[in-house]
Amino acid sequence: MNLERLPNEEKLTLCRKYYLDVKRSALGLSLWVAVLTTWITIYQHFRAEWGAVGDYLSFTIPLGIP
Amino acid sequence: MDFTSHKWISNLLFCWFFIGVSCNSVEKKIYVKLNYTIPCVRLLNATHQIGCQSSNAGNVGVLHVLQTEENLDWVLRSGPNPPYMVIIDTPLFTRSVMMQLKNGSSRVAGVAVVAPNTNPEKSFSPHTTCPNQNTGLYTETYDPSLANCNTTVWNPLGNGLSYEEFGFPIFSLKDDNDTRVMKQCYFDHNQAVNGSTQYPLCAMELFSHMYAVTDTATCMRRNALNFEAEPDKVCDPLGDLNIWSSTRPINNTEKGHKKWESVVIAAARLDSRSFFYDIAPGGQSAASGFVALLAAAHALRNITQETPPNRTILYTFFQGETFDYIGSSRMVYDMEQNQFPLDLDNVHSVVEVGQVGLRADSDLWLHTDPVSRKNDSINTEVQALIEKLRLAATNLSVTPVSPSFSQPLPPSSFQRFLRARPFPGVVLEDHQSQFSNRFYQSMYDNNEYLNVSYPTDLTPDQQLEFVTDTAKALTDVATLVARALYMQAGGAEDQLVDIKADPQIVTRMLYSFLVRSNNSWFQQFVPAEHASHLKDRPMNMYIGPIQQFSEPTLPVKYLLAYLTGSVVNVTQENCQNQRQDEDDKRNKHFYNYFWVQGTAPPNSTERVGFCVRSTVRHSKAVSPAFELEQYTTADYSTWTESRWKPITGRIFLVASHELEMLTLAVGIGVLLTSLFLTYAISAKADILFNSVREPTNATY
Amino acid sequence: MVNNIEMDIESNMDQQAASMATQQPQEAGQPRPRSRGSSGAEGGGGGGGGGGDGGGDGGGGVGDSRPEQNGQPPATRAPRVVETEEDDEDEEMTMKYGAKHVIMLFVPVTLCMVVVVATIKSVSFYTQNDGQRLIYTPFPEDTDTVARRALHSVLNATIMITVIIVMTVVLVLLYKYRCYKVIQGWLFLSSLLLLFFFSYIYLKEVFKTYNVAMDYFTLALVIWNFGVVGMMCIHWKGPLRLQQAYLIMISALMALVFIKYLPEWTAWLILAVISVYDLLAVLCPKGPLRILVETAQERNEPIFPALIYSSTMVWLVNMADTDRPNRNSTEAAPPQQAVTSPAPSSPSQDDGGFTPNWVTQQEHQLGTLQSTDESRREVQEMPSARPPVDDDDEERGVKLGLGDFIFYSMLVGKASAAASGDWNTTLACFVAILIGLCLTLLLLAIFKKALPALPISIFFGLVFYFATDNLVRPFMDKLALHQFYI
Amino acid sequence: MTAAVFFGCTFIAFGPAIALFLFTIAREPLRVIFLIAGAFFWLVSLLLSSLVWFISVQISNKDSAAQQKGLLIFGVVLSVLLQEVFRFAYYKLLKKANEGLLTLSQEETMPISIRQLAYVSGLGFGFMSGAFSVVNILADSVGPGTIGIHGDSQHYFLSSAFMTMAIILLHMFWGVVFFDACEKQRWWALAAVILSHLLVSCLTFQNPEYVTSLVPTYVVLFLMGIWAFYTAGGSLRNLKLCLTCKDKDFLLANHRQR
Repeated sequence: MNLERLPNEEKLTLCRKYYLDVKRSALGLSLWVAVLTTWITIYQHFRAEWGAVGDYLSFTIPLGIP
Repeated sequence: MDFTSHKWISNLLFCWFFIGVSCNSVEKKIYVKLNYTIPCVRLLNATHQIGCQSSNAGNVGVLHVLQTEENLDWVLRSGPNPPYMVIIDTPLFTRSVMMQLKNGSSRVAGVAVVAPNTNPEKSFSPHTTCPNQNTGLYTETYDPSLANCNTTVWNPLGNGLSYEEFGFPIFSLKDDNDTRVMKQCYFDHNQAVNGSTQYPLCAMELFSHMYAVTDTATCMRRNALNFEAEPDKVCDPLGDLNIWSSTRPINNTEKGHKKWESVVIAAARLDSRSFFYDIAPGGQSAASGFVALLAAAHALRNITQETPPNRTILYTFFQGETFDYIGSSRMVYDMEQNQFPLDLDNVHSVVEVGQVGLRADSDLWLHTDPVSRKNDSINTEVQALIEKLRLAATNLSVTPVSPSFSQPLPPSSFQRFLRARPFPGVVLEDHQSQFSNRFYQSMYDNNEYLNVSYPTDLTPDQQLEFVTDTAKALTDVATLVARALYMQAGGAEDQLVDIKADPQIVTRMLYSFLVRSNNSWFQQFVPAEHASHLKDRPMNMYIGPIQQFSEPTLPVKYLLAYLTGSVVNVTQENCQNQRQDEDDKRNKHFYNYFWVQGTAPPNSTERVGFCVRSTVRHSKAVSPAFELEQYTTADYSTWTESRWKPITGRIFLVASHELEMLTLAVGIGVLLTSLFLTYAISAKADILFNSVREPTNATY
Repeated sequence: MVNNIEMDIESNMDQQAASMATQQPQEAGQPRPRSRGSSGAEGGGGGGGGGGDGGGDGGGGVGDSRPEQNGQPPATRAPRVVETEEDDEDEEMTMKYGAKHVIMLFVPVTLCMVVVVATIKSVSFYTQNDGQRLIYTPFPEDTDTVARRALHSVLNATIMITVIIVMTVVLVLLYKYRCYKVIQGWLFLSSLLLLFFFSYIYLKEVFKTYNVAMDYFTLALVIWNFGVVGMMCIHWKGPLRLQQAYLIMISALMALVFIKYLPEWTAWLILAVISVYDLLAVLCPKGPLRILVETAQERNEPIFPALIYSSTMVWLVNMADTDRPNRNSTEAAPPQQAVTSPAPSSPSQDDGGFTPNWVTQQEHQLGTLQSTDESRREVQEMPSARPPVDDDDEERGVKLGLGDFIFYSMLVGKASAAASGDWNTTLACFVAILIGLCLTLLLLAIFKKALPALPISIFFGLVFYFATDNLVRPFMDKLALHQFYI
Repeated sequence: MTAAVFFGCTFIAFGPAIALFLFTIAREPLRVIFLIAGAFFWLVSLLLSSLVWFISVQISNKDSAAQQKGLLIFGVVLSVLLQEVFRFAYYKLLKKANEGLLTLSQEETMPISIRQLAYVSGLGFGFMSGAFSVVNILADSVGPGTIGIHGDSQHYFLSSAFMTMAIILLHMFWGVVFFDACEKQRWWALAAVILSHLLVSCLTFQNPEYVTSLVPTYVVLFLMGIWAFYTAGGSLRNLKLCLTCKDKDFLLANHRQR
């Protein structure tokens, strides 16, 4: 689709649509990054204290480190 | 120079290049591998972990030979290049030194103890002062005054090092070529000349990374989590086999109570341990006991077949007694659960042979339990037993003596039986109160300590036959035990005179267990497939995890069969199928048939095997805690051994931090200048190289 | 896994059609006597070979690659940025342009090898032999005598090769009788397996090596994202670089699985035998791969995406494209329509430096090199299903089957794992394989016939592996000992 | 820790080579191919020489150290000669390839000049030679230890790195001079290249004393550098122009010719 032949306002709506998408995906990304980092820090820090629960949660359990 | 900051990068790089790098020539220029490395390994129980641990990529430390205890200051405070790998000679391997090192552990990368070739004069016992505390009979509930060794401290010399937890690896090095190279390297490079050391310094790296952490419950749970995948297991329960046999055949397939069967248990322990993993000679603490009992069993073989007494004598050899009575607690548990061919009602009385190897004079102490003797019937039975022991000692150089009435039993398997219900019983020991064994559960409790030593000019086979004094003393004990057992089983007194232990057998056994098991006598009565397990070094009595057999277990089994069983004329095929002949279905319940190698007749090399029929059986010696899966119980032993990455050690030189940084700086400098130069030249290439002849865009 | 680089006959014919069409305007424009030496420049790319699934990796779907030919001669092309220098002296175009395609193959092959060697060197799981083996190689190699071990490896290799042949034949039959759904499903499943299960194992081993604690949630998230994006990129459309990255990753994972589970001698034998099979399957007329390729060309359908690494975009994701004649989308989405047979000659050709004029001129000069004239002529009469190609937004790249990647990295991986960790052997095998690839592309450019990518490289690789491991390593070791330099 | 030694030595050994590769070769696909082909030729020459050495070691008795050392020296000399033979073979191949290219494409200019080929093949030879001699040493330098426990000198890694850098640059210069000598049939120049290569290799025989082996090597490197500079068409005047940056106009005038 080449953009030249499009009327201006249609171009505008397109830009607006895209911009909205970009904003939403940026928001999603930052959200996910926040969730992940907090969860990973909590998990790495408290895995030992959680004991059995920590072990059941863990996909790989480090050897030799509590 | 601080190693930790670069730890991560070098770990990553280290893995990149280390995997699979075999010994190419450059590596031989850098590293000297230690080949005789005995590590201290991690053991866990219901509450905590003991032993040593190294980091995942091994601990690296600059070598430092400790001269005196004050010299520790160099390691813990003033030394310029921590962390240190401390080399200790045996006299300095004490609790005070080790606890100081333990507390300064950020500056200590590891410890290497140089084991001397001869036993030290000073006593050394890494065990606790009150062995198997709270797991025997005397718990708070049983009798508060006797609990926790309140009345008698059995092992006062014990410094409890074996039960400490260390954050760095501790290796034992034999005083051989490796140790000389290490010390030479230290004196060449690390010798602090007027307080300062210059690079390169001699360093050592020890790998002994243990997988299990915290306690048994955690590591068993993590085992289960890995869907029982064998290679991913983190720790293994300690366990092995109890060996038992009876003078009268007992139906082994029917478990539970046997009517009209009354049994006198003759017990001894089979295992021992030390601070380090692979050495546990256990001369006095284990071998003296079970050798005496084996000799007694041999002495009673003929008499019990000709004039069998009305009660049966049950010879039991318990494994894992060092780790909270694993074997005996399991046999009592099996008896209670009717998993054993007998049950507790069948047991009449117990005679246990403890540490009997170091009798300074002719005294042999008969320990009994004061609490159960408060019951009159038990007390009379015990009195009778003591009387029989005294009678058995006539014209023997052994005089049985009773310690004070109120003294509790020493750590012995009999305690586990008493914990189930009161039995009459005696524990024979060579000490009145504290152990006479100055090296209790240590690497020095060996043949030299029991002075099982031979004149130098004897060949190994002559040494096998040479009867040492220890052997004579032990033979008397064995004879006493045999006679007492015969009388206790209801045998007539007039037979006593011809019950006599054979000193020749005793000395051969001592030689085989404490000096070299791979000898002509032992090879005889061992099946061919087991012959390869016999070693040319003293036996390692450590019980080890359940998958491996502890070294003494099978030899004792075949020796007991050979000493108490009889040679039968059965073909190899039948013998190995546990039957007298093709249609014999009954005998396999009562007897056990072993096809053994036998000896080679003088003219040929081929060994002529033969079949030995005996009542020797084995039963599982794994703590009931692992059957019940109660890993935090206090009733049963919960000891597990961690698994570990391959254990190695190596020595090498370490360059100075400044030289390394200089190399890096020069490298970066060279890179930057060459980048700049190349950019400049390639930018100006056409001017530099524009000779008229060839107008090409040669870049250089 | 069959790989071949084949001068796509049909694409040539299609080429002819296209060039015929474009010829006229050219005549009008006073044709410049321009010819382009095919020279050493290697256009075209390896192709074929399928990144079969983990188990029966016989997904020998042939994706032959054809010499990349531009849709039309550059001169009349719309101004478009060509990576090579812009100067319009096109006499150097061929050499540089051909070489660019070779480099476009070197980079992914090198990346795949680097990933495999880095993993082998750091994650010890892939080098330790804990007894598990693929069901195709049931015979253990830890036997006592050497003869028995050799026998076992031979048996393993024959079983493995028969499995591959059977899989290829099945694929050919499926393809011949147009059951594309089955093939599509099969490839879908194999990439699913690769992207989810093998990456799961890979991550598990990496975490274990570096002793890292990882929980199931993060892991699930990571693997889900990795897998889904991978499936989208491979089976649907996605950014080119991402698709290429995914194809490299699944090849590396596949190679690692082979390195882990194939015993050593069996692995070397399989490499040798697979190269020979590859040669036969492509060159002799009844070879399964050849039949597959020919039927693909007749039906004018691109090869299945999961089997081909393409250095340029076969299609372009342009969301905004609504009103344009969706020729681009039809050709943009051949992969979904399973109906389009994996004919290698998708209409948008990329001549990789061999402009139609050049091709026609070659024809006259060297005579028709392709198979037979009759088949070409009757195809030309066929009304061309699509209008002459006037695609201007992507340039045909070089194609190489995933099988090549897998077996190249397997060889280098095995070399770095087995040769007692000697980096020289790995280096030697790496250079040998690159040179083999170069030669294969050169031969392709010269013969313009379907050539398998495996034999030359693997032959060089094997020769260099055994020579370096046994001869050079002791020599260099001694030199390093005395610090002599040659 | 010795991660620093690893990176330091890698940068020293391969710094110039990486820089040259990045700035002059990476952008040209054709040069990359010829670089790898050069590396391949060096590899084949090494293969042959180690085969001969291997056979000679098998037939000799392995325990006499002196004989083994002698064989090693023979191996080194043989491999140096084989490298030069293969350089010549590579030259011949490139010439034939270029002619083939010319006849095929009837163009007057070749896409890549002989001088560039010389430079690229020299760098290919150097890369491979440097990599083969130092990559295992670098792999060992990652470990915590350094050389010296058996009394070897402590500067093993550093000297190896500098030696490798010299060898790589020398191979490049030899390539340029060698190809130029072949072009102009100046056989004495050819002999000079072979002799200097032999000289450098023989210098490394007395290697535990690094000064007496590294310094002469760098002198040879410097001389070869100058010679290559002149054969590559450079001259003192150009150099002066370049350094005094009065070359703006000169550059433009020259552009059209490129």
